[in-house]
Amino acid sequence: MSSLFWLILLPFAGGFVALIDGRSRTRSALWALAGLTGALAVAARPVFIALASGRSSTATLPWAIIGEQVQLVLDPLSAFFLLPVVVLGLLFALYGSAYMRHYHAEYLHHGVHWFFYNLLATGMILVLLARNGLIFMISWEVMSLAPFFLVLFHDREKKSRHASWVYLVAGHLGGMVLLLFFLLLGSSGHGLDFSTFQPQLLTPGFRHLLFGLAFLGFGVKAGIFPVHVWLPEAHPAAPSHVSAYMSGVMIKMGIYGILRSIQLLGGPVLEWGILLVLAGVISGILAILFALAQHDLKRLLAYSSVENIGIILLGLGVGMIGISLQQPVVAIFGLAGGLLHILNHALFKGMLFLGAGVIQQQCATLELDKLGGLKKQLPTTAFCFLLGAAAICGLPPLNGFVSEFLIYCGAVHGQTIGIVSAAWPLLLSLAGMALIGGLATACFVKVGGIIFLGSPRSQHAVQASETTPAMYLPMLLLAAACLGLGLFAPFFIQLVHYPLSVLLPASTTMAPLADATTRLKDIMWITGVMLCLVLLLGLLRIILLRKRQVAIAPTWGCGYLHPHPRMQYTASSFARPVTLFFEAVLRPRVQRNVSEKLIPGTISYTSTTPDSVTRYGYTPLFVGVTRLLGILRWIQHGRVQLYILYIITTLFLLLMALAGGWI
Amino acid sequence: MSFIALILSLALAPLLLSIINRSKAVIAGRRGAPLLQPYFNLTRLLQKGVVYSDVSSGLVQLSPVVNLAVLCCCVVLVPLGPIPAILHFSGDFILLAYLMGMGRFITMLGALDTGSSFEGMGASREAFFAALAEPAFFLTMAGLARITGAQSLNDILQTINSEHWLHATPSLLLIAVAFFLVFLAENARIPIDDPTTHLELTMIHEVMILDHSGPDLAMIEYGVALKIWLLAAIFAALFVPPGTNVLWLPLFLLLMVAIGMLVAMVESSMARLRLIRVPQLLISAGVFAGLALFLEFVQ
Amino acid sequence: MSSLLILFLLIPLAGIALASRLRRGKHFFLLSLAMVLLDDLCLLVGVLKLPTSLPMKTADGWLYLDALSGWHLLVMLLVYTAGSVFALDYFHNDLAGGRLNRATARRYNQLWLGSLWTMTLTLLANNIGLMWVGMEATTLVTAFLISIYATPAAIEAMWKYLIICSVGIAFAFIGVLLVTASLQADASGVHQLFFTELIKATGYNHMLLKAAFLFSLVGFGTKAGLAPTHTWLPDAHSQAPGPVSAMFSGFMLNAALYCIMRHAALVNHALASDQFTSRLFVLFGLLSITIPAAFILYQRDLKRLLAYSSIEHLGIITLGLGLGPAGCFASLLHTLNHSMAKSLSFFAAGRLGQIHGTHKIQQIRGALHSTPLWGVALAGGLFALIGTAPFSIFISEYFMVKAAIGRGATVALIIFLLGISVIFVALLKQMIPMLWGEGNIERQESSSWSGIMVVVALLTLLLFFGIYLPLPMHNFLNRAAALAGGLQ
Amino acid sequence: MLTLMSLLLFMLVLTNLTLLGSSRLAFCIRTVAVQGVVLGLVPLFGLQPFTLQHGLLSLCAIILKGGIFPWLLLRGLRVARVKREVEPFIGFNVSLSIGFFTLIGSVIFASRLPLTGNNNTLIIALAIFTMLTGLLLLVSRRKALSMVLGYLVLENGIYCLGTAVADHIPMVVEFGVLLDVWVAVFGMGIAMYQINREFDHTDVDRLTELRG
Repeated sequence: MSSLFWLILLPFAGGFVALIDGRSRTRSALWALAGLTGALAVAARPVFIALASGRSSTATLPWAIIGEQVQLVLDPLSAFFLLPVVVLGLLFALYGSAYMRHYHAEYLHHGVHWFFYNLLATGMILVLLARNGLIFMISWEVMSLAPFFLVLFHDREKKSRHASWVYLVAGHLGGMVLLLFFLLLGSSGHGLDFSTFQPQLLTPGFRHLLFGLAFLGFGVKAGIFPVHVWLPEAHPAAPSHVSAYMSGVMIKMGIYGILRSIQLLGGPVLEWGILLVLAGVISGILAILFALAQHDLKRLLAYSSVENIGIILLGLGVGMIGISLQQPVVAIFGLAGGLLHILNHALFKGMLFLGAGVIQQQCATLELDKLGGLKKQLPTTAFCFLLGAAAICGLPPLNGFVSEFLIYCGAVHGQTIGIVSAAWPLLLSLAGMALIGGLATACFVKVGGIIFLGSPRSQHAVQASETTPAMYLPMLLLAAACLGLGLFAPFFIQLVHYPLSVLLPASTTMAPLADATTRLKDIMWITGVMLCLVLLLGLLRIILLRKRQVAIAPTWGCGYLHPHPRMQYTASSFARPVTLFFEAVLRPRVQRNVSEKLIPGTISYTSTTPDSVTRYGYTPLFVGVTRLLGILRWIQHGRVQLYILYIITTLFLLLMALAGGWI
Repeated sequence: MSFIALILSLALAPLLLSIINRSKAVIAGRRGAPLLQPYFNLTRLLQKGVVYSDVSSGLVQLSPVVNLAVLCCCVVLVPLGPIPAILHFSGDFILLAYLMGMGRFITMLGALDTGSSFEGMGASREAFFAALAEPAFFLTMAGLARITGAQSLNDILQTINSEHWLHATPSLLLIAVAFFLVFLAENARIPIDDPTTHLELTMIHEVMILDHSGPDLAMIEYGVALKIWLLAAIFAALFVPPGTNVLWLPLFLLLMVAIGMLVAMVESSMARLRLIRVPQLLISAGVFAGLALFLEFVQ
Repeated sequence: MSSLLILFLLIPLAGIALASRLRRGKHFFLLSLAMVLLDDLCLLVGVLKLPTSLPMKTADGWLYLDALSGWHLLVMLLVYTAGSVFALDYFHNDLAGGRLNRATARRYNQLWLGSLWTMTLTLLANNIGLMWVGMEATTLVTAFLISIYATPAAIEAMWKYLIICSVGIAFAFIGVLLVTASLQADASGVHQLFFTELIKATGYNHMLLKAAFLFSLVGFGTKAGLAPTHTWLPDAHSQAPGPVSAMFSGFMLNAALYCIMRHAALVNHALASDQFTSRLFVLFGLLSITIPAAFILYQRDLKRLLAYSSIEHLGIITLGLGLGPAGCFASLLHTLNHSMAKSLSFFAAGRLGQIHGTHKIQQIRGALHSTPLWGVALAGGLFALIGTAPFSIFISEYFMVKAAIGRGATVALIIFLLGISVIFVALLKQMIPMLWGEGNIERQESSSWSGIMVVVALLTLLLFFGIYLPLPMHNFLNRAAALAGGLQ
Repeated sequence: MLTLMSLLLFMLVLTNLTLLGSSRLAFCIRTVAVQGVVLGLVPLFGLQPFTLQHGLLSLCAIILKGGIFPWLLLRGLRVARVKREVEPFIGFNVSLSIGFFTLIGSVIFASRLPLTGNNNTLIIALAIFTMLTGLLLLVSRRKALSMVLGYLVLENGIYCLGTAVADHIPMVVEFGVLLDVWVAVFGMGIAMYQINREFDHTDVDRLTELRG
């Protein structure tokens, strides 16, 4: 039996045993971990082969499911996406095993959780391996269904019940669009096997339609504006390792889907690239703005995921434009940047969510304005979190910078070539990324600063303390990965070599990748110098300050004598300039209570920023549909005579139609 | 050669600062501080001890160090007029921008570390304005890349010549204006910010470093000088003839001085903008750059 | 071998006869279970030979079993078996508590077997009139199953059911008459109005035949719960006891639809095109998909909710009948899947209703915590019903979409997808608070073996067919679909 | 013979109109019984050559519709002690006029029907008329009992139609149909009895507990 089957079987089996043995908190977690470890062990070799040598491993199920031959293929692209699925899946599960001990075991409660956690992993693996429309759709639906139950772990809170509803509605409607996409595509050739699709037979208009469907369907999963609405609901509701897994890994399946569908549709067209860029810019800017305006840490992180998806889309869009205009440099830099950012985001966003989990358990809240000064109580978490914050802002020498740098390079190169049609979207992506980067910096300075620096704003924050190794070890590993990928980018960029060759037309030269490597080498030197300088200056500083008096004094408060933690700058006040400037988009809800009396009493100012799309888009839509359908309800009024009249009328109308020759 | 340029930059950076202050004083009709005043300040600060806030958790110490280290790295990337940069590769200005971003990031965290609302306020404004300045900077760079066809800061600045000025005068002018605005914003000069006062609640950069003292403050001040020097060098290089002929160096340095005077003139001729108006300024900078690119496309 | 068909009719009658001999309440239920199992046995013996031995005839052609009716027989026995097993669990408390006395228990089981008998007759009848007789008989027998507990609401429901369906079926009989009338004088070879003869006969009067189909469509459609003549359905389903409601939507509706299929096949064959029937099927299918959406959105009673979802699924099946052979295939597959999922849901709803003392959605909370078994059952059933993978309904809906695309029925496809989307959203919104959250009754650990068995079995089947469709079944369905299409 | 036939048909029309016009339940029941008898006779004097089976069938029909049903229903009426009024939604005069127009309409309709092979359009017309009358009664009357009557009249109409158009319906089916009708009426009777017990009224339009 091929290793690919084990790859599917082991995590599922682990989860299943966990379900059966679910009464015990420890054992169920262990079973799940065992399954995932097995998956990692099995996956290692094929993934390595695929990424190192570009050879893809195949396996075919001996029997046909529902009339479709099941073929599993692990090509470099799948392998690239599989990497985080298995590795991070295991890391997050390790964290989760400690995180979950917090919650008392109910009847099979933990078992159920771990079962669906592993089911999610299995679903994602299957999605990546499937090469048949129907099989893909089934595994896609499984993958969408599993998190529903994970989000419902705290099902006694109304919030998570609502969140799970929003999540599954979004997921399923997206899935329906995808089903349509595959079946329409299949109607072109014969059968739903990816190999039998014949996009070249399609008219351009139909191909555009199909890509539109795919983009919409996969976009919902990826969380592209304006179909992102499930993320800010689901991520805060789920347990932290699940949020990490969903936001770090699962939403990337949407990106995978988009790439795969472009491949299935026979290569990109300029319009698609432009669409991706536009979607990327819009998602990125709007999402980071909403992130800035949030006060709940996980909700903020969810929005920032949408923003990063935006950056990824920008990269891929730039790449697609490059491909469609036969500009290998633009294409390769863009795609490489996009793909690398997928990996990077998985790393630092995962880490940030894990950190959020620690904070939630230690401080019993994620309200930014109730936290503060945690750097003293949670040194490790603080270190990892701040590192992650720097990385997510794309600052050197961390991994975030590498991917963004590549995307920038692609866009800049696009400026120097003569083609105007390509230039303006590339320019847009350039400016867009710059703005996104700046706002992201603002956002994460706010998060890091308010949570970890200053002095504690609540009692919980004072009493917080670092937890078990099982919880901060994964974070440290991820932190190391962020730093490593950033410092040794020239080597890690080779990861995307073969995935790129899957996406690019066969004729394209890989030379630009070598160019990128050399650039990254230069960057490596500079960042190396920078680190040395930091050490030197630090040393210098220490030498200077030897035997000089170093005084500790209260923060200088402009002469105010009794400073109080409540007087610190809060998250909302930090974000105020931005939220004020973009009020038109954000539409914050403000409750202010300012007394005009001579001796003012308590003065309060609170602002919340719910999602504008939900508020002005979906909610009215749903209400409207409900009202509309409500009209129909008079049919069932309970008078039997009229019921009989329905029968007669129906018959009469039909007979009339027959007589009139309409049917 | 390039290393000499490096030393030169590191050495002369504070001088530019003092030129600005001196010429401001002259314009105001005062004699002003001696040209070497910044060096005196730095040496004095380096000899002092330090005072920390009791809430601070180490970042306050870390931030000046990292900030300075980052800015020193930036110097490596910027050519000094005719003298090429030590290290240059396509897209290095992206690295430059992000290194500065790193510096800003750590400075802001350092500011928040003291837990004082003044620093917090400064950080918040810095973050916002920087976010608006970024696109402008990248657009100007893209514009230059478009015009010159080069992709690294060094090549761009060394290839740009009278031809370009002849063919693309309007767009280059627009870009120059845009870049000058970015220059002012990045260095926290009037009309965006006022470097001279500390205690106003309307400050941005200065208020972030309220709680720094001694060597830390020295590093910060030096960092400020370096930053202004770097950006001025880029700005000046737009106007010097191309090529790597060292004889142009004096001219280039003169240009730097001129820029310092220009800044001084701006600062003494106009007052700080109200904070609400600052974003408009930065956005208009971006618009200028975008306009320049548009002009380039339509050609 | 074909004498087997007579056995199918004899076994329930034997059961009814035996029931009058028994004494203890539980025995009645065991008896009907035994009878149903016997039936299953016959089916299995038949099934082993099915592909070869079908179609089989007996009683000089009066009883007839081909792939189409065979498939429905399979579904029917599945539902009845599940229902009979579940009845043991469902009525256990009522028997113990004395709410269900011996006479009632006997009556219930005799009616249960009686309904089995009538439905078997409907399926096996080769004669167009006899089929009608069987169908009408189901109405009369099942009516009393609704009001087995004579609550006011139950009686009201039964009355409406009786009147509306009788009138509807009466129309269906006009359809039968018109079919005979539409035979020209020179129609050769038709002596006994056997389908086998009618399908071969030539020279119909097309106008009359079409009219006949309209009558039987509306008539049997009333019984099958096609909108807008579905009005009796929610009342009856919500008032009947758990197993009965399961049997209602699990099979009775399909039996009515089966009659329509037969007529449609006849018409298609006579007109040599399925255009006429397809249009009508699509029309009624879409009506039945969209109208329930409104009621599901606003529903406050769990069993009514399920009833409306039955209307929706019958609509889906009808729609499929209008989408050519591929569509018929999807419909028949959907028949099986829906019957399983809906039985499961109704079982769960019935027990939850008993445990909470009401079917009001408002008062059923956190079932997964308070009654794990039935919570899981309801969750499984509903998730299957709203068409999430890997449950089998996802597959049949997939085939449905495929058929629609193949047929180029774009508008129908869009309306279909919109309809099921709305229902998905609404049903999910309704089910989450029922299953999750704080349970509003104290936890119930104990659940009888019969209950567990039914739930596990049905869930397994739903999942199994969700990821695997055995090849023999595939071929068999294809044959049945061809028969339903009527165009060889 | 034909004269007798036309007499029967005339009585059929008469009974229908009476049903539409009369206000007393008991009287309606009797009228329906008469109608049943008349319809039972139609096949005998009608179309097909007389056979034993037809005779038997008619006999059963007559006994059932003329004897058992009225007995059942009158008993139900007595047990239920319902008010003896019909209480229609649509007034008697209106119903009558509607009935009149339906009569004309159905005669015209029947003459247009593409029924080949048999020349008894008049019977068909009256069959349709009877069915429509039944439906009119079903939808326009309040009492459960009168709905049952409506159903019976509908059945009568269909029976009549059957005798007119369908000449190959096997005996078994005919008997099956009769059986079903019988069980149906029986069931409705029981239902009425239960309604009366639970609600102490048989106003069908007040049975609107189940809705939405």
